[in-house]
Amino acid sequence: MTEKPNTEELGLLSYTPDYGNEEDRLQPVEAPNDQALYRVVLPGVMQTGVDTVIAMCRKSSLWPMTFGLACCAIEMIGTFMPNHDLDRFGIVPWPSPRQSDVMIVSGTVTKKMAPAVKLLYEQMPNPKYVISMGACATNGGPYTEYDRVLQGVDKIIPVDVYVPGCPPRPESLMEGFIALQEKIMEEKKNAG
Amino acid sequence: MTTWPESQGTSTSLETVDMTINVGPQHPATHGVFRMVLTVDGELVKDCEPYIGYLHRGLEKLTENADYRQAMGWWDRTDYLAGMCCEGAYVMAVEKLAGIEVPERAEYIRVLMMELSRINSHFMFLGAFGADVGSFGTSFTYGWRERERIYDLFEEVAGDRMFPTYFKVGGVTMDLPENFETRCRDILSSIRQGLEDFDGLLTGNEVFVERCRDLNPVTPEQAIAWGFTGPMLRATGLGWDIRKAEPYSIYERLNFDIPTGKQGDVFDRYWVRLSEMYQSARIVEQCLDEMPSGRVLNPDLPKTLRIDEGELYLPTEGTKGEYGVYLMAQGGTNAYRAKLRSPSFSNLSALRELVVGNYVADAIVILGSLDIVLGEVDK
Amino acid sequence: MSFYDTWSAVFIASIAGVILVGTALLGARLLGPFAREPGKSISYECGMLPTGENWTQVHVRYYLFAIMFLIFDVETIFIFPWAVRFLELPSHAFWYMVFFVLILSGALLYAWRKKVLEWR
Amino acid sequence: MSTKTSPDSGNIKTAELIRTQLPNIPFEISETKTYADLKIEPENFLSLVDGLNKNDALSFDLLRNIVAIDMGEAGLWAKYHFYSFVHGHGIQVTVPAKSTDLTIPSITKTYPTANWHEREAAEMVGLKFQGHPDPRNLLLEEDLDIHPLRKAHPLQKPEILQGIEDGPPGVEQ
Repeated sequence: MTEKPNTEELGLLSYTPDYGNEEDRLQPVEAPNDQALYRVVLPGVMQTGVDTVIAMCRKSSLWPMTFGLACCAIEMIGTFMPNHDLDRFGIVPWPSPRQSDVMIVSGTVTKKMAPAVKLLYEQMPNPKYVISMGACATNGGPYTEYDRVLQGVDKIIPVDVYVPGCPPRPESLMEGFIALQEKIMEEKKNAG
Repeated sequence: MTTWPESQGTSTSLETVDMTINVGPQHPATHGVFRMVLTVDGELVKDCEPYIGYLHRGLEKLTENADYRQAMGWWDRTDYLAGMCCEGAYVMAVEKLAGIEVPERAEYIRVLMMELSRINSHFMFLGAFGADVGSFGTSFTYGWRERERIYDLFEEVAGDRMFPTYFKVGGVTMDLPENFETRCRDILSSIRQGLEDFDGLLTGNEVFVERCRDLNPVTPEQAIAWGFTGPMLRATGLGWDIRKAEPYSIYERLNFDIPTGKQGDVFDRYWVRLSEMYQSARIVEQCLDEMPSGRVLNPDLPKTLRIDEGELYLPTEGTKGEYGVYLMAQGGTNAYRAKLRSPSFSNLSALRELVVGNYVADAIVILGSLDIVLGEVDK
Repeated sequence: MSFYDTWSAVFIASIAGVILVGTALLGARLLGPFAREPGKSISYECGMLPTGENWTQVHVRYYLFAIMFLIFDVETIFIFPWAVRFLELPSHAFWYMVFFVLILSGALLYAWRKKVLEWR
Repeated sequence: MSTKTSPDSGNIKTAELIRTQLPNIPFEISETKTYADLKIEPENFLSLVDGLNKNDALSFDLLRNIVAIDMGEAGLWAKYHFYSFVHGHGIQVTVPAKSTDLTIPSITKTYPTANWHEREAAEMVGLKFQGHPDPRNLLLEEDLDIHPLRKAHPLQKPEILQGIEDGPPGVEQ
């Protein structure tokens, strides 16, 4: 077929980061399950108390990393805005992964975007959660038949809550967040 | 490599290395998954390499493998800020290709809905552009106050907020609810109130005007060479609007005027979009006054829509520029080839010429003034 | 006034400082589960791998602005205690401060005339 | 149908005007639902484009759109849409690429906006635009060598995983 023009001899600077070839670009990433130090230091009986306190603090101040891919991003912004206020749950949109707890994948994850999603997921501090918002992030949605679209973000990063809809209404994204908060309260042991 | 000027008496030449900044796919200022690599010397942008394709979802390939009417679900998700403008463009293209008549009332309802979603999309531009220039939260909340009202109106009419798929080949799916006229009029008054608020918030703000005035002026010849259409082209002074130049649907019956800027700088682009919303509100009012009664859907629609040999390119005035739909039919129920001429694609292709030579902060403002939507750039 | 009265405030302040900083650092170390992941050490470049080296020579104009800021920041440090105790001070203390501020504004004028404040 | 079919369908007048203005360029005129269509060989395509752009009776100064189509056995075609602000008329130009080398001369010199359009057409269908300054992939990854919009390119099978075991009887899993 047509051979690829290599950019060097054309004198073009190519800033494409080299994530390796196609297969290891789409390798899944496992959720880290490191244990906090206090579980080692504190005796068993006191751990549950500390766990509940920390889980309650964590669930009531979830900072999502604004990661707008496509149409769901507009509904996500709509949820942050005063009509469907997310600030009352203590959820503050935060642009950088370094200070965020939740990654809302809102939109279609294409195979060109997958390595960036993985890198952003790894750069988030532990404990971290992922909300896959919309049909596209869950299993490719209406674009699932096109071969450059990744059929669901859970192929590359572990997902905690799936929010249905295309795009999901702001209320259903809020329900997704409430489900995530309940999940944090239940699994307070390994999130510790 | 810049040297400290001799006039300071220090003759040491301090070479500085250009730094490459990656304003990457996940960045608040890129309005989606757009990436540009800026080569920066200190604060000055020396080179900008735009990369797109992070949201390439295969609109054209999927349209070729689906029925004409099924494909509308993908087409209104291209410019996801103004769902109905894209629906209207695609549906009019299919009707013209198949030669299907649309009743008068449906034409008026369509134009009304398209103009409302144009206002909707421009409110998002005002919100995001205010955030790019500096007022992070306020402009977004102002914009969203009006957007939520327009979304409520869309929801009452067609059941969904962003992609109501309210248009159908041959007309409109449902008639308007009874109280639509009163609801629409008071939403228009709140839109006008919202526009005055934005006028006061942004145009009245001296810092905003200082930052945007005389930033990156574009002459009409340059704009045409780069393929600018829509507000980007009208900002340079060339008052070309497809609703006037090549009128489709019932636009030549409505009277509205085309605001144009003077020197095509960032402030003119913002001002053209702001005053365009007043014109759209005028169009919506005219549609409400002259709305004929009658049927909203062509009665004799074929069960399966088969279009024999034929092709067409229908340009329409989308919110960002010329939203053209190219369709080729070879018989059968699927389009043989469909292509979207997306305005943001052409507006964005000239980013390097626009950005090089400005400061980094101004590069973000220029990118914001292009008002790109990645769903339509990457198709 | 015995030794402790004068210095007790300083002791309390330093102990409180140590406690606060200690709990903050220890708490983060104890409560937060730190995860060693390959991506964590890479610097954040909007989802892309960083290109080019970041330890580059930065132009001297940044240094000049930093120094100008530092001068006026230090100046405010001297003005604060003076302003707090202003009422108890004798009236001529006012002119000392005015003289001090005049010297620094002279420095500002000099910098302005040497076109340091323009951003080239 | 909208009252004034706009753009006036198959405006043959523009095509005749071009025929009179550029007599020595061989092209066939045909009609589409909206614009007249000129079919021309890649060899004298560049001269047609120069004529369209430079001739002040035509002065097509806006290149709107480039569509690359895989016509099956008829090879790969590229369709260009031009528009003139001065005269307000538009035209469509069809250029069938030779099935041997699939190259079409690039027009980025006269129309800078063609740069991205041609890159996208090249990667989507496999056309090659001769003389293009930056022939890398635009929408796909740089190292990919596939052409999704070719008819032969397959679609991806949607995976139905959840609840696959309790699906309705008779639905083949």
